[in-house]
Amino acid sequence: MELEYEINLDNFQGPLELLYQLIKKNKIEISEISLARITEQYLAYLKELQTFNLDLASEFMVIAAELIEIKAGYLLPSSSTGKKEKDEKDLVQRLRNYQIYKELSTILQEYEEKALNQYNLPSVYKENFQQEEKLIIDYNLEDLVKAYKQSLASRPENKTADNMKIAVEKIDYISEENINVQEKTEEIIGLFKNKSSLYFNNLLKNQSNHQEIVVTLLSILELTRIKRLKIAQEKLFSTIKIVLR
Amino acid sequence: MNVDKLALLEALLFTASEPVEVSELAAVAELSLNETSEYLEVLIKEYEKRSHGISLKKYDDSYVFVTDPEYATAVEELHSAEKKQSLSRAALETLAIIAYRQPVTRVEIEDIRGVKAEKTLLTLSKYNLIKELGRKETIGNPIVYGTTRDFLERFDLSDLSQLPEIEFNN
Amino acid sequence: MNVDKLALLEALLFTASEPVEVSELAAVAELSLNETSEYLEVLIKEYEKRSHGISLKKYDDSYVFVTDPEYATAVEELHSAEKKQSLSRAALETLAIIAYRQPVTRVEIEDIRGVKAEKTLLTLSKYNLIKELGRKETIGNPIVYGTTRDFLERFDLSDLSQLPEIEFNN
Repeated sequence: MELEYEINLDNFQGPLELLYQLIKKNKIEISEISLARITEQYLAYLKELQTFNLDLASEFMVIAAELIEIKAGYLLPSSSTGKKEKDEKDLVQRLRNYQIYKELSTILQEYEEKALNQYNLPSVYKENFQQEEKLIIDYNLEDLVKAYKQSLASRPENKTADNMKIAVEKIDYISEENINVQEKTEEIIGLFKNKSSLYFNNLLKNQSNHQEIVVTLLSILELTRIKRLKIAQEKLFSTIKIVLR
Repeated sequence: MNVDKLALLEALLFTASEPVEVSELAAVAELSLNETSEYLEVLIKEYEKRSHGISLKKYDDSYVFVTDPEYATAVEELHSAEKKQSLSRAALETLAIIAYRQPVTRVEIEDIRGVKAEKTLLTLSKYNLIKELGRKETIGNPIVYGTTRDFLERFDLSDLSQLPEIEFNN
Repeated sequence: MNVDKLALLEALLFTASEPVEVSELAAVAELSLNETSEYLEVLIKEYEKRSHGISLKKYDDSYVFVTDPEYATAVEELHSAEKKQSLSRAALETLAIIAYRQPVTRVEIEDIRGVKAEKTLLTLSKYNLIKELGRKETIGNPIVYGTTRDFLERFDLSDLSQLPEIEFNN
């Protein structure tokens, strides 16, 4: 075993590269014979590597196994020649491929080195101009309607058809109606025309916006205060009932 | 006259975004101040030709390449390339709500979408798709929003009555 | 040949620090793509003269002015700039495989180099030297990679056909 060169293991990106470097340093062609000859050197490096990094070493093991198999094939000349040749061929082919890209990357590196000496002009101009953001609307009305429907559908407490109708009806109004407590009070009383009790949540659900909800609440409180209404809850968390007195 | 020195000075000036002093150029090009000035005069003459769109300018003892003024608009056009933006789904939904329910307050929009609307409203305002219509006479006097003429234009609507009616097929 | 258009294109390119697509130039210069390319060829020729220290380079369909490599040291000296860093060997090898075999999957690259390629691919993507071209229609639908315009620029290749040819001496 002749190790003329100290090879720093950190420099090896992978088993193929190690093998490639060994072949190069031994100044032999990539061929089946050289592979058998190089096996011991490869294993020697591998042994050193293992003490450093087991994880990394495992990547090298596969190739090591292949090399040993090839070498064994030579030691046992009578063993199945067909398989031996195939193993060799595969590994030699991989090495040749690797060698090609290795050489290409060297050429690319020369190209890069030259190109890195080309300096671009400074990028001062771009900064001096304002980047104008222009809006591209490639939506049509259908998309708008769809978006509206989606937004309504996503409203968690608003999934019933009734509530959607409210939303639709409201499209036409232009100026906001101002609902005051007095009007709301009368409206609520009106709701009791045909029944003696109402469910609080239904009442609120039928209000179209925050303002109405607030006014409705205030009206109920007012009606309760003046003892026109009674608020009742049969048990904890059950539906709140509003009863006309 | 050494063409390589001329080329070198040109390369140096090309990479400089601000005027470079002749002394600096001379030092790097390994020329005397006088020689450098002479070379630079040759460069100035060369770039004065009408086939060039840039000029070498001398300010005091400094030199800088600039584009010729007549191409300013074109240069601006090249660099102020519009950044194309399209509306996000959130923005489109918000716009739809405003279109159909205007005048509408931020809180009402947030109620429907279940998320904060502030940033989306800013975006839509920036693109001039919505505007403030005024303030609602209710607690807090919230701003009410509506759509703009730009909105009508972009969706090709002659007026808001042209907004398609909505059928909910549940 | 209109000298004003030639001058305009020169002015435009002079203000660009990165390759500009011929279509952008054509739009701003109000020329057809073919006309623009012809004018740009004239510019390239003009700047090939030895008296010029800069060159107009073509990378795919984009053009950019760069200083000639022989003046790099002087340029660096003027701007007290550090020499630009070249890529690591692992990055170069991976890049070579991608350049010649694109579209190529990570597994194919790993197969050739015999090592994991994930980190290198991330680095190359970060420098915008490679991009995802799509997905291969095979088991697992792996991403396939290819090189970018920045790759061409970095290695001063006008297009992929300029890649050095390889001799397979089997």
